[in-house]
Amino acid sequence: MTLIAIAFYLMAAVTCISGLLVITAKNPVHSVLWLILAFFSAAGLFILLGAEFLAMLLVVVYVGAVAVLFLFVVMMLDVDFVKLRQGFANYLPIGIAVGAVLLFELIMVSVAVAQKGAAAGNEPQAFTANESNIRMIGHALYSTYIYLFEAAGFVLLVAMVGAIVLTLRTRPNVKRQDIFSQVTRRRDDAVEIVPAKSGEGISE
Amino acid sequence: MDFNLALNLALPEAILAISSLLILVFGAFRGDKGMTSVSALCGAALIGAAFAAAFSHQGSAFSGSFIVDGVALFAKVAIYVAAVFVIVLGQGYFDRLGARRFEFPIIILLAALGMSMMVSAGDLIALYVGLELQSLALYVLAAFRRDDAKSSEAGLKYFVLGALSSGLLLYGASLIYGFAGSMNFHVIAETATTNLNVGLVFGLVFLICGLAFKVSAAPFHMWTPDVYEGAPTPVVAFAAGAPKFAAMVLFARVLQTGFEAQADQWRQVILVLSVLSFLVGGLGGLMQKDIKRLLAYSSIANMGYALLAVAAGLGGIPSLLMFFVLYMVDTLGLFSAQMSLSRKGEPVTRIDSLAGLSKTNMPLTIAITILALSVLGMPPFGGFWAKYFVFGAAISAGLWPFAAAGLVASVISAFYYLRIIKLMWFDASGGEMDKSPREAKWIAYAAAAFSFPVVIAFLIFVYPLAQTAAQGFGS
Amino acid sequence: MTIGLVHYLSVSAILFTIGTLGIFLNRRNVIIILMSIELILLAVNINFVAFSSYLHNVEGQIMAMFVLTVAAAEAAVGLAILVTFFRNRGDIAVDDASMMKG
Amino acid sequence: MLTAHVAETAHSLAPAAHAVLSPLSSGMATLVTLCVFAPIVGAAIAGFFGRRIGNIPSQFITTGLLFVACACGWYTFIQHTWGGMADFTVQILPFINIDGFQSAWSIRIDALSSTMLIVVTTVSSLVHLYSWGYMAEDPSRPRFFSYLSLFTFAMLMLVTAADFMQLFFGWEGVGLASYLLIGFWFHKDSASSAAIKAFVVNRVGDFGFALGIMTVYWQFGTINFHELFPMIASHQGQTWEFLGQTFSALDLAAFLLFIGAMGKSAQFFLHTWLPDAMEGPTPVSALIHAATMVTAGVYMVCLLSPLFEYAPVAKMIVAYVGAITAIFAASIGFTQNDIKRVIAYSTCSQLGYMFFAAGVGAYQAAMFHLFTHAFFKALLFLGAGSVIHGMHHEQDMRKMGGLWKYLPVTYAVMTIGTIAITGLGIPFTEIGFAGFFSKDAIIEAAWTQHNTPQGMFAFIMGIAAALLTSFYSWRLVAMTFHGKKHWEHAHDDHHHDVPHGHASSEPDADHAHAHDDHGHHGHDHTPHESPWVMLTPLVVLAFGAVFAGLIFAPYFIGEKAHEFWGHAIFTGPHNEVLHEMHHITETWVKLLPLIVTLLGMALAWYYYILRPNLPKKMAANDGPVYNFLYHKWYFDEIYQATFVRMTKILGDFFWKVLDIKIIDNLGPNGAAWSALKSAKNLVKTQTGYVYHYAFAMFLGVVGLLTYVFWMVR
Amino acid sequence: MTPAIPNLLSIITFAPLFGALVITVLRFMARKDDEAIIAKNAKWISLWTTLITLALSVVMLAGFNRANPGYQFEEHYSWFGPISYHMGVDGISILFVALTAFLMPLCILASWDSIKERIAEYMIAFLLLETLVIGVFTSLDMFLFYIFFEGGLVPMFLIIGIWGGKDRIYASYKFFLYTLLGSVLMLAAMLYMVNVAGTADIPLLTKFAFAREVQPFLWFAFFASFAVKMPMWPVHTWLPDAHVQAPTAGSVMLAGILLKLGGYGFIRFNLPMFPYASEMFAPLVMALSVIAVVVTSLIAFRQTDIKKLIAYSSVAHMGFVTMGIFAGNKLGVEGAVFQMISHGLISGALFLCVGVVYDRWHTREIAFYGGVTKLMPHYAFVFLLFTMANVGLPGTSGFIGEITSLTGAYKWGTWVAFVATSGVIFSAVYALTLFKRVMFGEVVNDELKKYPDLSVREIIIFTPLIIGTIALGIYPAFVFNITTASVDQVVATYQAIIGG
Repeated sequence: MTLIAIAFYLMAAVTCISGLLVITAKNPVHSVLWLILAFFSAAGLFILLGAEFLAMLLVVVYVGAVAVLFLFVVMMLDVDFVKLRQGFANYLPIGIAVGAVLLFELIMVSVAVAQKGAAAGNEPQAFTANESNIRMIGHALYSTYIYLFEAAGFVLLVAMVGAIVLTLRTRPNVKRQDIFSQVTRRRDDAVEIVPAKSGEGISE
Repeated sequence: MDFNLALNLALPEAILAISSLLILVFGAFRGDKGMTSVSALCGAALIGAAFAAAFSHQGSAFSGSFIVDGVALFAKVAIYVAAVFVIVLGQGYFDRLGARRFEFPIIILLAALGMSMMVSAGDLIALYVGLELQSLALYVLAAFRRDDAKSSEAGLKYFVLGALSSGLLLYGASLIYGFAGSMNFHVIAETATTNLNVGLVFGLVFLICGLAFKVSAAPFHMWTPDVYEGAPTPVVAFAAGAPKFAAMVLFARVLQTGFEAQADQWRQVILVLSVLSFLVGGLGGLMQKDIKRLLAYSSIANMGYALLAVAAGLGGIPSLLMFFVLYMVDTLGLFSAQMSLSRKGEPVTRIDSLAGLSKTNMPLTIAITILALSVLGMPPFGGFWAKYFVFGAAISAGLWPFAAAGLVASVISAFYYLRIIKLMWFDASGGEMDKSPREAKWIAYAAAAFSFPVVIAFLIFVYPLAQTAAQGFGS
Repeated sequence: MTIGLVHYLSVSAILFTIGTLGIFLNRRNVIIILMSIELILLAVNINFVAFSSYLHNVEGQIMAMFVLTVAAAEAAVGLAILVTFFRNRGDIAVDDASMMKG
Repeated sequence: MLTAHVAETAHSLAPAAHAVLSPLSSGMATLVTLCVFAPIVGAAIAGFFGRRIGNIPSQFITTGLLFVACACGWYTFIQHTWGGMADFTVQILPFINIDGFQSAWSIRIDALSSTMLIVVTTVSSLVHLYSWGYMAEDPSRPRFFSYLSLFTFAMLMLVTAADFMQLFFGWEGVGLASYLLIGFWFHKDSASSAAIKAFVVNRVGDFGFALGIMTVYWQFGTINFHELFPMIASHQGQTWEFLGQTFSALDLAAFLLFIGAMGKSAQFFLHTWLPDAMEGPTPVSALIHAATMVTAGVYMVCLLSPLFEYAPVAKMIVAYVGAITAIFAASIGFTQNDIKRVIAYSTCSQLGYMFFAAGVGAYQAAMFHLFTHAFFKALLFLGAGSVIHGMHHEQDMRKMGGLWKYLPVTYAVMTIGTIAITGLGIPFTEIGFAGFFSKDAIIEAAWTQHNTPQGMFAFIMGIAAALLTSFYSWRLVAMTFHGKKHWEHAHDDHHHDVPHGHASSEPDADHAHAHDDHGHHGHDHTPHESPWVMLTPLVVLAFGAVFAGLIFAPYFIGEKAHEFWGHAIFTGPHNEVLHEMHHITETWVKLLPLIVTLLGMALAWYYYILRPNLPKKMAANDGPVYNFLYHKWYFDEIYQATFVRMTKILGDFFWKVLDIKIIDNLGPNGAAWSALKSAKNLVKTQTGYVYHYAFAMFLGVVGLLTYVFWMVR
Repeated sequence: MTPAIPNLLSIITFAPLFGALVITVLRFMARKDDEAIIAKNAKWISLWTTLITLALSVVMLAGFNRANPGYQFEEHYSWFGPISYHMGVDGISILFVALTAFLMPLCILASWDSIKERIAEYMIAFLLLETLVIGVFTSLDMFLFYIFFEGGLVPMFLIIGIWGGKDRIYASYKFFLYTLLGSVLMLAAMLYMVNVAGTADIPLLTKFAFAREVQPFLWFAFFASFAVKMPMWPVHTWLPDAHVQAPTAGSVMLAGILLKLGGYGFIRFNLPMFPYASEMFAPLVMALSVIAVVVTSLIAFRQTDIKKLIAYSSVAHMGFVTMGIFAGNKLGVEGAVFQMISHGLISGALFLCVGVVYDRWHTREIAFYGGVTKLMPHYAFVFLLFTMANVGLPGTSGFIGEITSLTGAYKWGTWVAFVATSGVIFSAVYALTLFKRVMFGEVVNDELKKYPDLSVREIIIFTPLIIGTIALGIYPAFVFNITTASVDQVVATYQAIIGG
């Protein structure tokens, strides 16, 4: 039990601190790295809760794809990182104050939910060999939640189409090989026969 | 689960989903030149879906996450029809910009899909996924003119704040789930009736905040003016109506189905939002110089009124439906009117540019006058009936001080609609306008004609429909 | 001492607060805002998973999965918008995004 | 004096079935209808078609119709007095018919109205005729004659009214005609101001009158005289809430109605319009502001004698007001220099007589004085008009003098008029001029009540006023017709050296305008006698002034009075005035009026014929008493400083402060301002910065959470 | 009784709308350069339309059964929900319909030459206004009433704003927002009523006894709307502005008809539907009425603008109306109705009088004029007549309304009658002063000599008004005979309820 407690506190602390550092780091690249750390430690928390599949997903999808995407964009957009810190302090006191109120309320509510909610008195889900986490999720996902699963696909589709629409641009001055047009090229497209009078030439 | 029945119920969504995929492929092959035919196909798909919805059965499927009832069907038909008009508008709009993009109608289609998921959502997951499908599509649409600084700024703001709001919504959903032990509205309702707890109410408040963002209710409205100003006009015409309708139905469904027992609590919250909204909307519009920003504030105010119908509870549902149909026509008409105005190739965005329109373009002046009077709430125009329904609902529910306050606030907003009319009719002309694009012009005319006089006959047929649709809602 | 549901929820609450603070305390860089959003979603996910675990109910984890999916999609769209914004303005400072106001 | 015994006064007032006829149902009905409506026909023809048909036809038609009316009036009077004709009412058309508020256009014929019929039609027709000459040079004669006829119609409607509404119609109708006629020369500012003043002051009276009518209506549920009068006795002693106070019901009603009479008859406090009304053409003054309209108040009090008889307090007020007016107006009269103003104040004073007569219960005497006064006052005014006409529109008596040679006929009739008004006659006989009968009757009537304070007061004031009347009347004759000719050198100078003090009007400057308009004969300044069209009416009226008293005294106040008045005048159970005044034992009471009259005459003779410089010196002395009287007790100044100024100040205050500053600025403009202000502040929060927006959302969430937290807790 | 023409009321109500549509169609069909022809057509079509409407309303008056206190010429079709298309007139409303129909042709004629631009639009706005105003009086459904009631704001807003004077924008906004603010509260009350009573039908609502506790709220909501419309002090300040800026015919409509909507509303809604509240609030109304009578009369006295003066006098005259209505007795209510009809004629005529000189010299400053009588004797006669009618001279219709409503008010409270009656003094002061300053005196301004006396068209406009004013002044029974039955019923019901 104490081992779990130590693990929890460790990972919780890392999650929170790295979360804090995400928003306070001077350099966005560092922020991304802190974000990755936060995800990692959160994944650890997931494992403590018995959600191995999600923990894995978090690491694979988030760290592997999303965080890297962030990193990529940060590096790609050539921005001046030096000015970053300015103005942070101006709103800090009021931000902290309102944040403290929010935090207080959230924790109060968390306590209330934990004590009075449906899960009150429950132990965390145990690891069982015959009904593994991934199997449970898979089963639910492809039966009960098939509709939502499909819908999530459309969410991704929209994201894809959207990202393409917004960022893909054909640059007119860059030459690319267009095999389709090469192959489908006909004679009429290339050659134009113009009757020309002698001595006048062809006007454009 | 009878899969056939489920597919039957989800036929409109299925039509939209499958056709969106097919059209996407088609479009990808045809390229941007094929935008017209893509638009036509999307329009056809939407109309097909609308018919499917109009004649659909009712019931629920997919273990309760997909509910098909009268309200959902009513909303779906309205949303699909609005989407068709927006596609037509967008076609002309991007045509004239010389920036045809075949993705536009498809994203509209997907947004419509998201909205129909929203109105049919039976649990928190469906709610979230539908909402996100719709939101993501709209974020993209808002930034759709990617070469336009305003458009991308609009997209950015919309996205950032929208993401924050879905964070809030999710946090609320998690609290509710944690407390009730289920995502399904009906199960939540069972827990909620027996166990009133601050946790549940907190979750609900978070959820309300997230949804309030989508309907641009104050104080979650701040994105609205900026996004309306920056986003391409057809997108705004869409975003001002359909998604808000969907979100409002969702509002009603969550509150009525899941939290009827907490009505005393959420009614207070909704009323606060409502009052703030119509105050902000009424006052904010006074200072505006941009037509679209003005309409944004107008929309904020109108959402305040609509929230009154939500606060009115079950009795307010038919009113809500009627309100949105009438309101969507008005906004669609106003944005089309704005789109049909340009001077020397530059679109007219400033209100002042409308000056003296009555001397140069009488038909459009009349149309805008009718539409402005309608949103102002002048009888017998459509907008009056919209207000009649929501305020009537509020008063029936005993919320008469709020209704009275809303009506008084509507007088404040009358000021800026009057300014439009004043500029067009009383002031000297600012010069000839360009020839109006056909589709925008005719949609504006049609909306005006609907606001008056078609609405007189329309109400006879649709009000009973709305009433029937609302029967059994939330049970 | 046993680690209960409240502990997880508290972590989530802290993370959530940090995320929201990050959105409006940050004055310079839009990317940080996007990361703050990711933090919020992470907080939510912790909640869902914790509840799911304590409720012995897989629904929460399914939800968390959808959240992850959507978060990824959001990140994609968000970054895409950010890129167009950058292309138009040459900067991604938050203060720049104030052409429209009033 | 009159020794005839007056028959027992009928105390009960149970009217015989009062015939109500339709206009065409009998010859008599048609006749009176014709009598009343002939003038309005003339007015309409002259008014609408005057320009078309020309001056002479307009004059001819209106005057002709007036003579027709006059003939009808006399015929009616004769039939009523001697022909044994019963009282009747002709009902023409329903007027107002709501609930008990029933009124009809009708012509009520009884002793009162038939007396008034002849007074009005006779004087009016004579004035019409007179105006042929007097207005001969005026370019808008059709308009003038139209107004005159209109007035006559309104006056006839007034006197023949069978209910309060028609009475009020006539009441205000004559006010309108008076307004039009005073302002006839509308280009003169003083004329139009005087017209407004007349109308407005009359309106003040009408304000009371209207309230009185309402009081009567809600007390009795009717406004019809024939229904009302029998009910009054039974309401005796009842109280009535008015303005939060409890009053004796009948006293209140009578008093309110009397306010109307005060306005119309220019009684003290509401008299200021009458002298100014002299801005109108002189025939107008004769007709309206001497003989007829101003007597409407007296007529009304007499008509309402059934009410006043049961309203002792109101009656007392009538007596006091009348007595004060009599002495007050007379006191002003003897310092004025404008010939018409002198007569105007004289009128005012005589009206005071009539009122205190009514106030002490001698309604018959009041009516009698009204009747005789109509003749001699019209005569005096028309005579003055003749003088003015002869003097080329000079009205200042100081510019006259020695005119008797130039205007012999005028002189003669004016002297007759003066004798009549001063009431010369031989006591203890029935020989005397008209005023002798009527005025002495009034003074005697007052004496009969000398055991009451108001009776004694009225008696003393009556005597004093008689002295003054005699003095100023003879002063007028003396200044105008005798002494040095002041007109030979002075006439070109239009700016008379009258000390100015009139705040409301400046007659002198405006006379100049009058001259301009009538200046066709500027080359000939010798006074000339007036043409026969003007003199004929004078002679006729002089006849009346001499014989009216002699002939009619027995009917009005003498032995035939009861029979003559019938039910028209009601005297209460304890009212024996008419009876008592014939049994006055004190000889000195009967002699006193004559003595003071002769004294006044002698004084006038002394001051204005024998020692003409003395008054001038007194005037030049500028003594306080002189000034006080000369400035008409400063009434105009006080009214100007209070009511007129207050109206202006309040008007400006309500407009500029209340309406604009307070209502508008707090109301619509203030609301608009604060809306814009808050809109401005609101829009300031819309900074365009995402983090501000996010912060707002954040605040919203926290706020709502806290609110809910607090609510659920 | 079956009316001779089926759906007569609807025909009367919508005939002007039809005329407006014809003009619209012609306008859009015509070529751009046909301005003159469009204008000419518009004028004649609107004149004929209004004349036909007038003829139809005469037919209606002829077929009206005076003995029947209820609604006649009823039409009833259900619309949706609780709302129906229910039309009908009783002895009170029929007169207002007739008044509207009577004034409209005069308005059209008055605008014949004085409106120079956008004539077709002008005529359309007027015809629209006529439909809406008649609709207010004929509708027997609360919401139908509201539609017409509110709808009237729009054409009037345009009329003031487009064809008005130089401060027309401020005036039109003030007019619109002021009245709108009043009527939204009424809408709230209506929504409540329809919710409680389950019907929007006015005759049914009149019989529906609203709870005593809610009556004050409902009463006040309706009061807010009608008081602004009347307008009562202190919510009258829009009126002077609106009147001054409106074109002549606009002022005529405003003063002649639109102000009457308020009084009509009081009689139709406040008094019968909320009797307890009416009784409770009567002191308030009375106080405001007498303040209006005295204060606005005094203000009128100080005006330098002819139209403003007349506008303020309208406020004062409307004070008599509210006073009469809330006196709650027959005399008061009948007097109020009569006063409204009469004021419709008189104030309309007075504004037309102002229009006559404004058309000629384009100023309404009193100081500009003087001595006009000499130059324009016919005009002087007309102006004098209506000034006197405004003053309430017996023999004109103005008197009847004042004396009857005052007498009614006397019963309610003598203070009210006392103070209000003093208003007749003030009205004489300002009206005669105005007349004097404009019409009397020497002709100082040579400008004034430039234009002739009344034209034939102007005489045609004034003649019916003169006849109407005098005829009603001499034979008011014409009005009372029609109103009696209906007013008696209203008053009797009211008295029975508050008495018992």
